[in-house]
This record gives sequence, C-alpha cells and structure tokens, in this order.
Amino acid sequence: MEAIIKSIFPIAVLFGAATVAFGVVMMIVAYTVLAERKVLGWIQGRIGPNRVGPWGMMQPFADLLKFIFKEDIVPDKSTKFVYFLAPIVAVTCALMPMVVYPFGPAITNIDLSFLPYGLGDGIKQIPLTVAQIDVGVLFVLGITSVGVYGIALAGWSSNNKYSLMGGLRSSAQLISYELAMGASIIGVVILAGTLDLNGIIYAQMSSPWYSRWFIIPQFVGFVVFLIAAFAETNRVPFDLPEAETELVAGFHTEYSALKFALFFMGEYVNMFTVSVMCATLFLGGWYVPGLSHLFPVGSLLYAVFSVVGFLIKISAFLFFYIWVRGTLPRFRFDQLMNFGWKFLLPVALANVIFTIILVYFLNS
Amino acid sequence: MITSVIFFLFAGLAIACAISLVYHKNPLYSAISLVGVLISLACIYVTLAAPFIAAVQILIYAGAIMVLVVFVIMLLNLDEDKPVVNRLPHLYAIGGILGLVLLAQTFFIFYAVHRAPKQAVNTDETVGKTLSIGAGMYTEYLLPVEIVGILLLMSIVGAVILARRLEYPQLEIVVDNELERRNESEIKDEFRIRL
Amino acid sequence: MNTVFLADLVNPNTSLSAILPEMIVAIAGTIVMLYDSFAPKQRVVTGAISLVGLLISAFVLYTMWGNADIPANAWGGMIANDNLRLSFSFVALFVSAVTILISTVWTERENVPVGEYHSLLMFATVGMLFMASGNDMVILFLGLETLSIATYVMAGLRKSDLRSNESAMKYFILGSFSTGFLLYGMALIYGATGSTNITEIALAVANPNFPALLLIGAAMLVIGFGFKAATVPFHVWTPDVYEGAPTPITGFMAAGPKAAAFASFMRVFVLGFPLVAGATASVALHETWVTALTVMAMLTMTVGNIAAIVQNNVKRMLAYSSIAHAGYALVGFIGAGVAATADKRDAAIASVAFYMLTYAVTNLGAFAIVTLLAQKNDRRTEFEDYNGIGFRSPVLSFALSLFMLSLLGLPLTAGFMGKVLVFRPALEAGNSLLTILVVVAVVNTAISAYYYLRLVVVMFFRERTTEWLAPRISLPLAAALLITISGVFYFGIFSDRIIERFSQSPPRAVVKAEK
Amino acid sequence: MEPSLATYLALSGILFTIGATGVIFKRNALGMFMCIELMLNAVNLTFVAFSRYYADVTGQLFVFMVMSVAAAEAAVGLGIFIAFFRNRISIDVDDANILKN
Repeated sequence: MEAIIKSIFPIAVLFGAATVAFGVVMMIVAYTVLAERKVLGWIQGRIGPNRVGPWGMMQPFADLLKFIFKEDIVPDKSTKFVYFLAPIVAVTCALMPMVVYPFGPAITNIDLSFLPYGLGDGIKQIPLTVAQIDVGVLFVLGITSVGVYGIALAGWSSNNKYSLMGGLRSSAQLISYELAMGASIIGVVILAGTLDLNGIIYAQMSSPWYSRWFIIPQFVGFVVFLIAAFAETNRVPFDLPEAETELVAGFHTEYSALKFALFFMGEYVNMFTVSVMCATLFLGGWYVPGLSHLFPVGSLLYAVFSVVGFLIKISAFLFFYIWVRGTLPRFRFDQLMNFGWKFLLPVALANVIFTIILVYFLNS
Repeated sequence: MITSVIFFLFAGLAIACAISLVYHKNPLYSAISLVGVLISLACIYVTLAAPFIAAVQILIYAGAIMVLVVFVIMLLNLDEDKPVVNRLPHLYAIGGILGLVLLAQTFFIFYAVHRAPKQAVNTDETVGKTLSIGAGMYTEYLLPVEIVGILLLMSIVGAVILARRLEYPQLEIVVDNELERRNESEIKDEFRIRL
Repeated sequence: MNTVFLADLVNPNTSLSAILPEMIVAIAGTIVMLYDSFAPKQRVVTGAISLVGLLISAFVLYTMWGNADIPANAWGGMIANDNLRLSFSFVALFVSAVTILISTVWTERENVPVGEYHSLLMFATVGMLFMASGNDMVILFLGLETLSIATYVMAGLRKSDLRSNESAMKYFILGSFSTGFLLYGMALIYGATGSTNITEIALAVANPNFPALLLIGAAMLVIGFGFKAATVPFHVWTPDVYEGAPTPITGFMAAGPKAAAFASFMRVFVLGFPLVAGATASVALHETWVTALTVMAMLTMTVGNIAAIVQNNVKRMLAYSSIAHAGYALVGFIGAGVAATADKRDAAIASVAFYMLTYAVTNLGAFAIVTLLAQKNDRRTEFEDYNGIGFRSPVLSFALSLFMLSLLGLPLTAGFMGKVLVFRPALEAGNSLLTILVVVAVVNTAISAYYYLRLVVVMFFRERTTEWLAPRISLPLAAALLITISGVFYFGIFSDRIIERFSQSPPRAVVKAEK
Repeated sequence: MEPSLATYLALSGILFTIGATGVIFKRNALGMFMCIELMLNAVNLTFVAFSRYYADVTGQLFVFMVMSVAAAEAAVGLGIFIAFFRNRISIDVDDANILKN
C-alpha cells in the first residue's frame, strides 16, 4: 500500500497541479470573454451584458449552457473524421502550453512533514509551475504552431468554399507571423541565455537596473512580438480568417454548438497564452520590483503577491487586445502579408543583430 | 517505469500512424497520420533525454514542414487517388521485397545490438539540454551550420522560382498543349481556374 | 572560456584558408543573387561574375596544392586537404565553368530566370566542393544536399515544359528517397563507431562497438551514393531525368554531380573503411565492399552499354553512356580500395579524378553541341534530327564525332588515357576478380563502339529528310567548344602532367582530428 | 522492461521500413514525399538513440542538420509539385509518363 501511494504520489501531484492551472486559466478566460463584451460596449457607448447575475457576472456560464444545449449541425458532405478532429486539435494545442506557464516563484520555506508515509521528504520547494522544462519557449512556440492544423483542417473538412478560403488564409497568416514572432523572441533569449521561462524571469531579476525588465533593451522586439501576437491569435486588426464581410465567418462557418464553443475557447486561451508570454519575456513575469523588501523571498505571501502582480500584467495585455479590437479597422490580405514579410520580419532580424552586438560590447 | 510506459505507448502510436500514412489514399489523411508520427517521436525523444530535439521536432517538422504540406494539399484541393489504371505491377513486387529485406535487417540490428556486450548506458544528463546543443553548434558544428545557411538561402531561391506563376504567353501555350494532349474539353474550365 | 553563457566554449579552429575555394564560390553566388534582385535578367553580367568567381576559386585551389600551412584539424577535423579533395574540387570547378559557357545558348533562347539559374549553379558548385573536401559525414551529407536541391530546381527550370517538370519531380522523389538510405547508413556507421569523422571511423573500424551495424551501414551508404553516381541497380532515374532536364543542365548533371558523388563515395569507403590487417571486423568489411562494388561495376558497365544501344534519343543515349562510364570509374575506385600502399592508393584516386575530368570534358563538349542542335524548347534530340548534318555543319559534326570517339576511348583522345589509367591500379592488384573486372570493362568498351559510331554514321552517311538550318555558334559556345576540344587532346596526350599533380598530396603532419 | 538501445533501433528500423515501402506503394507524389519524411524521421531516431548511448552530442547536432535539410527539401519539393500540377492538374506519378520508361 505504502509503495503504491509513494509511486503514484508524484503523478497525482502533477495531475493536481495541472487541474488547478486549468481551472484558473478557464476562469480567467471566461471572464475575459465577458470583459470583452463589456469593454466593447463601453467603447461603443452601450452597456454590454447586464442581465445574468449582478452586472452580468454570470453571463459566461449562461453562454456555456447555451452552447451545450444548442443543436449540433454536421454538414452532409463534410469529411466527418477531420471535421470532428479539428476543434479538438485547436483546443488541445491552445491548452497545452499551460503546463509551462510560470505562475509564480517557488515557495521554499515550507514544512511538508505532516504528510503520511514520509511523502514530503526531500521536497524542498513547491514550484508554481506544472512542469519546469529546459526548452519552455520552444515548447510554447511549437505547440502554438501545431494549432494551425485545427483551423486549416476545419476549413478543409467543412466542404464549403468560404471555410476553405478562411482556412487557407489563416494558415498562410499564421505561418508568416510565426517567423516574426520567433525572431522577436531571440533577442530576449540572447539576453537571458536560457530557453526556460522561469530562467528568463530570473535573468531579468538579476539584470542591472537598466534592463530589469527586458522591455527596455528589447523594446523593438516587444513591439514586434505584440503585433505578431495579434496575428497569431487572429484578433483585430488581423482577423482575416473570419472576416464576416468577405468570408461569412471563415473557417468555422459550418461549426455550431459545442464544437464552435471549443474554437471560441481555444481562441481566448491563445490570447491568454500570448499575454503570459509577453508578460514573462518582456515585463519580468511574476517579478514585482521591491516586493522582496516587503516579504522574505520564498514565503507564501511573497508568492501570492507575485502571482497577483503577474495576473495584473496579463490583464493589462488582455485589456489592450480588447481596446484594439474596439478601435482599429481590419487589414486587407495583401497588406497583411506584405506587412509581415517585408516589415515585421526584417525589423525583428535587425533587432536580433543589434542585440548580439549589444551583448558583445557589454561583455567585453 | 514511467519511461517504458511512455515509450511503448508512443512507439505503438508511431507505428500505427505510420501504417495509416501508407494505407490512406487521401493525402490529407496521410498528412494527419504523419503529424501523429512526428508528435509521437517527439515524445520518444523526451524519453531519450533530448528535450531540445523534441521541441525542435515539433516546431520544425510538425509546425512548419507539415503545415506547408497540408497547405499545398488544400491549395491544390487534391482528391483521393484515382483507381489504379496503368500502375506497373512489378512495382508491388519490388515494394514487397524491399519491405521484407528492410524488416529482416531491422531484426538483425535488434539481434546484433541486443547481443552486444552491455556497455553501461551513459547517463550524462547535460547532453541534449539546450546549452550542450548550443555549445556544440557554435564550436564543433560551426561549419555545418554555415553550410546549412547557404542551403536554406538557395532553397528559398529555388522554391520561389518554381512556385511562381507563369507569365501569360507561356501560360497559354501550356494550356493549349495540355488540352491537345488530353483531348478532354470538359476539364478546360476547371483547368483555367486552377491555373 | 566564455563567461556570458557560463559554458566552456572551446574556440574551434576556424581556419578560413582551408575552405577558401568554397567560400569564394559561395560569395560569388550570393553576389549574383543580389545583383539579379536589383537588376534582373542581366545574363551577361551574372554569367561573368560567376565565371570570375569560379576562376578565382580555381586559382586559389591551385595554390593550395603545394601549401602545407593548412591545418589538418581545420574546423574540428571536418575539412580534409588531400589529393582527393583538391583534384575533385578542380573537376567540379571546371564542370561549372564550362556549363556556364554552354548554357548561354539556352538562356538566350528561352525565357529562363537567368540570375537565379547562375546563382543556383554556383551554390551547386559549393555543394560539390564540400562533397570533395568534407572529412566528416555531416559535411558530405550537407554538400550532397546542397548539390541535389540546386539540381532539382535546375532540372525543373523550364517550367512551361512538362518534360522538365516531370524530370524535376522524378529526380526529386528518387533523390530524396536515396538520401534517406544514405542517412540511415550514416546513422548506423555513427552507431557502430561512435563518430561521424572519417578519420576517426578509419581508426575505429578495426574494433567497432557493433560490427554488424558497420556492415549494414556500409550497405546503406552504397545504396545512397550509388543513386547519386547512377550505378546499376540504382540507375533507374537517370534516363528519364537526363532526357527531360534542359540540355545544358543534363550535361552538368552527367559530369559534375557524378564526380562529386564519386569523391564522397571514395572518401568514405577508401579512406574511411580501410583494410586493417588482423582486425576481423575491418577485414570482413573491406572484403565485402570490394566484392560488392566489383559486381556493381560489372553490372553498371554492361547494363549501361546494352541499354544505350537501343536508344533513339541522343540525350537518353548519353544518359546510358554516363551510366556505363560510372562503371569504368568504379574500376579505378576498387583499385584504390585494394591498393597496397598509400602512394598507390593516392595514384588510384588520382586516376579516378582524372577519369572524371576526361569524361567531363568530353561529355560537356558533346552536350554543348546537343544543346546547340536541340533548337528552341529542346525539341530536336532524336537520332533522326542528326541525319545528314555532317557536311552541312562540318564544325559541329566533326567536333561531335571527336567527342564520340573520345567517349569510346580512341587513342590520342582523353577518353583513352582515362580508361588506361583507371584500369591500371585494378590490374596491378593481381587479384583474379579484379582482372575479370578489367576484362569485362574492355569487352564493354568494344560494345559501346556500336552506339557511339552510330551517331557518327547517322551524321555523315544518312540523307537529310527535313530542311536544315545551321545554327549560329555564339562566342561563349565557341569558347566552350575550344576548351573542350583542346581539352580532349591535351588530356589525351599530356595526361602524365595532370596525373602527377592529381596524385600529389599536400604534406600533412598529424591526421588525427581534434575533438 | 526498460526500453534499451536495441528497442529504439528496432522502432526506428520498423518506421524506416514502412516509409521505404510506402514510397514504392504510393501513387501520389505528395504521399511519396511524406513517406520520405517518415524515413528521415526514423533515421533521426537512430541518431538520437546513439547520441544518448554514447552521451555524445554529435548525434543530436546531426539530427538538427537533417531537420534543416528536410525543411529546405520540403520547400523545393512542394515548389516542384506545384509547377507540375499547374501543367497537369495531377500529381500522380503515373501521370508523369511523357518520358519513356
């Protein structure tokens, strides 16, 4: 019995951590949707949803119920298997990066001796990350790039020319902007010397004051990343795959009910992911300057306030997304491609070269 | 224990996906199967303590190369393969023989390596981490990296030349030649749209 | 020690002088590409830049022959600097330069993207140079891929022509297929010996970790290199691809990539899998590969020659002839493998390089004329198109006859000396199997007389049925013809000068690669 | 049973076999291309397995080179397929029959 518990314990902890992370992310995402509708309402001089619950706070759950109970329509001539696969791929790929989000600093001054069978022995700290892996940045980039399949396959399998066009456009767009996005991150990686997301945060903490947050030495990289992030998440002004005026609703025209909800959810989780990345790479992640003077590093309160700081940074980005959606018009497709290849990518590459030169001179 | 579970799970998945890749006539299904193989292999690389290669496998193979393939399949809107008309039957024989030989060879390799005197498997955990790969790439493998640079530059040029549309006069000639050769007028409209 | 990234970075020996020829060609290719993007379709300028780049590179290569300053462990032992590298690099540069001259006709006649074509040709040359100079399997692989990918594109350059498309597609699929085998071979060799460096592999074959994997890996490598060098039974792609590709490119493919493939092939097998007396694994490996290649050489010659007889298309005939010539070159290769001393081995390697040079000069000359006669869209390449042109275009037909005679191996021509030199090391070995091989080769030469002379007969003794417009010989093509014709005689008569230089290795102190 | 070097090599060999056979059985050029990619992946697995066995990073660096080359090959290969398709509306290799076999 003891042996079994001992062998299962680490896996159980991992699952528990993943579940907690999932819950937190889902709640944030649900309220992002609500916030979007509210903020857009205010920008347009409306009130926004206000019927379900106080100030419309229960609206996300009402939406969810609606999605679940709606009729699920499957087009006759669709390629069934792929049609079902596409939303699953989209949402899985959106959720996967969650395991490497650096939610907060590790809690080190803990005592786990109360656990039975000596399960707490040898555990020195509780990291607030599900899995701390050596190649976190690459992992996130890789998984999000696999997410393209969800959209491309959805467009293809619907057997609808608007969906196909939407899928094609979206694949082209994602492939193009992934390059600029990757190139904009390289500057940060060079400064930090690691691909580990927590490592990047620690690198920012230990930097001299003028590069305490990498947004200062990497401002160009930050701007490029932000723009590319809009394109990667199919948000206005880069929401061509679902341009209503041209393509009905793009790749998910033929999707309804829960399958549509999965796409919808995937999109918002992706938004959350890029916000996390942005905050981690350029704004110091969970690192709040001066916090270590208030609480000892490694204590529970330090961790809690760090997490709060991190969430505030993420919320700022999420708000920025909504703000942009409310105010900017949409690009044309050729403008979008030209912008990505002829402006964004060269700028990102120039930034990489500039960073290399900077690092060389700073270290010699 | 966990390693072997992961390994055998994904090894099975990889083989199943590989067979499905060959079995399916629809190129898109083949592509999806190949993505399955690639992701399973990435997980297997993790069991081999090569996280960097695993991440790059997903990033380059699954995220770039296969997206390109899927993109082309969608762009050309390829249907299922037509039923076999003029396939040379001896190719099946060649394929079968080649498969058997390679399979025998696989067993032979397994046997040979299995029987070899056990050398302790090296468990240097730093090999395979980003740092060791980066250090290797900028010291030992500096020249190969440079050559890969030339190679990629050249392939961009090549791909652009090949995939660029034909200019108009040439295009007309191509269409006429093909129509004459095929002698099928009903495909004419389709042909012009596709071009 | 680099403190920035907390890693012990040992500075590699980045000896630029060791890869100067490659660098010059790569830079020339890049200049061509950049120039073309700002001033498109300047075929004279881009051609001239490419030629100048090749010439400078050849000059640098020439100075490297006697130069002992180049470190043996340059780039971590990845670059070799021996007679194999230098002589085959020379062949590669020669082939590219002549190809540029020949293709002027074609680029003028047709609407090809000429700047891109020249830069691709230059990058293909870089690939060939690395295939000759690489002393590590990764360099050989990358060189081969650089060459192959450039050649795939060049084969498909005439986009409006279905034959060109088809040729490119077949070449691409079969080429990548063979690359898969080649790579598997490399992986198994790496597994068996624990290294990808040829020098280290040569040290490790005496006592490999997994002897069985060494054998399988070598077999896979034979498949991979055999495809690229177009040896039977891995030759199936050759006729189709050669026929469909634009004619100057076909000439290039028959001469350049084949020579480069032989360079890598020999580097891995002759230098990487030597005979270490007394070591069981090494002896078994050596015996196996020598026997296998002997059989392959016999098959290659015979199949190539017999299939060439029944062809009615000149390009296809030359394709099969190139297969047969790969067989002859294999004889010298095997001779190098069984050579008793290092000097004899170097001489045998030099003879193969020389053979590739003579084949290149003859073959390129023949393709120059075929290009010229093919007219627009590469249409006229059948034997019938050559009927009775003999006395109407005497310069072209006499030159073509000369090249045919040289391919056949008539004394005084380059082809004769090439054959003599390449057969000699195999005869000297005193091995009965190799003697049989040489006999087969000689018989094959006799067979090949039929189809080479047939073209001559067709040109001079048949009546012309359709009207004949003698093509105009442009200046670059005249230069190419001059070079190839004089080359045929020069290599035929003064072969000892070339062979002496080719067998001369730059003095080297330590061979062991620094790891 | 812990997976050993031999197990990894066996998996790689099986994948290589499936890929190589697939190239011959497939009629569609894109399908053939995908089978070739499968072969390259099998080779990569061999390299990584040996790299682990020898604790030598060379194998993994080689894999990285193979991946880059595969990307370049994919770009050019798809360009060739598109060029062929524009002329034939098909990428069946059996339709590639202008050149006599």
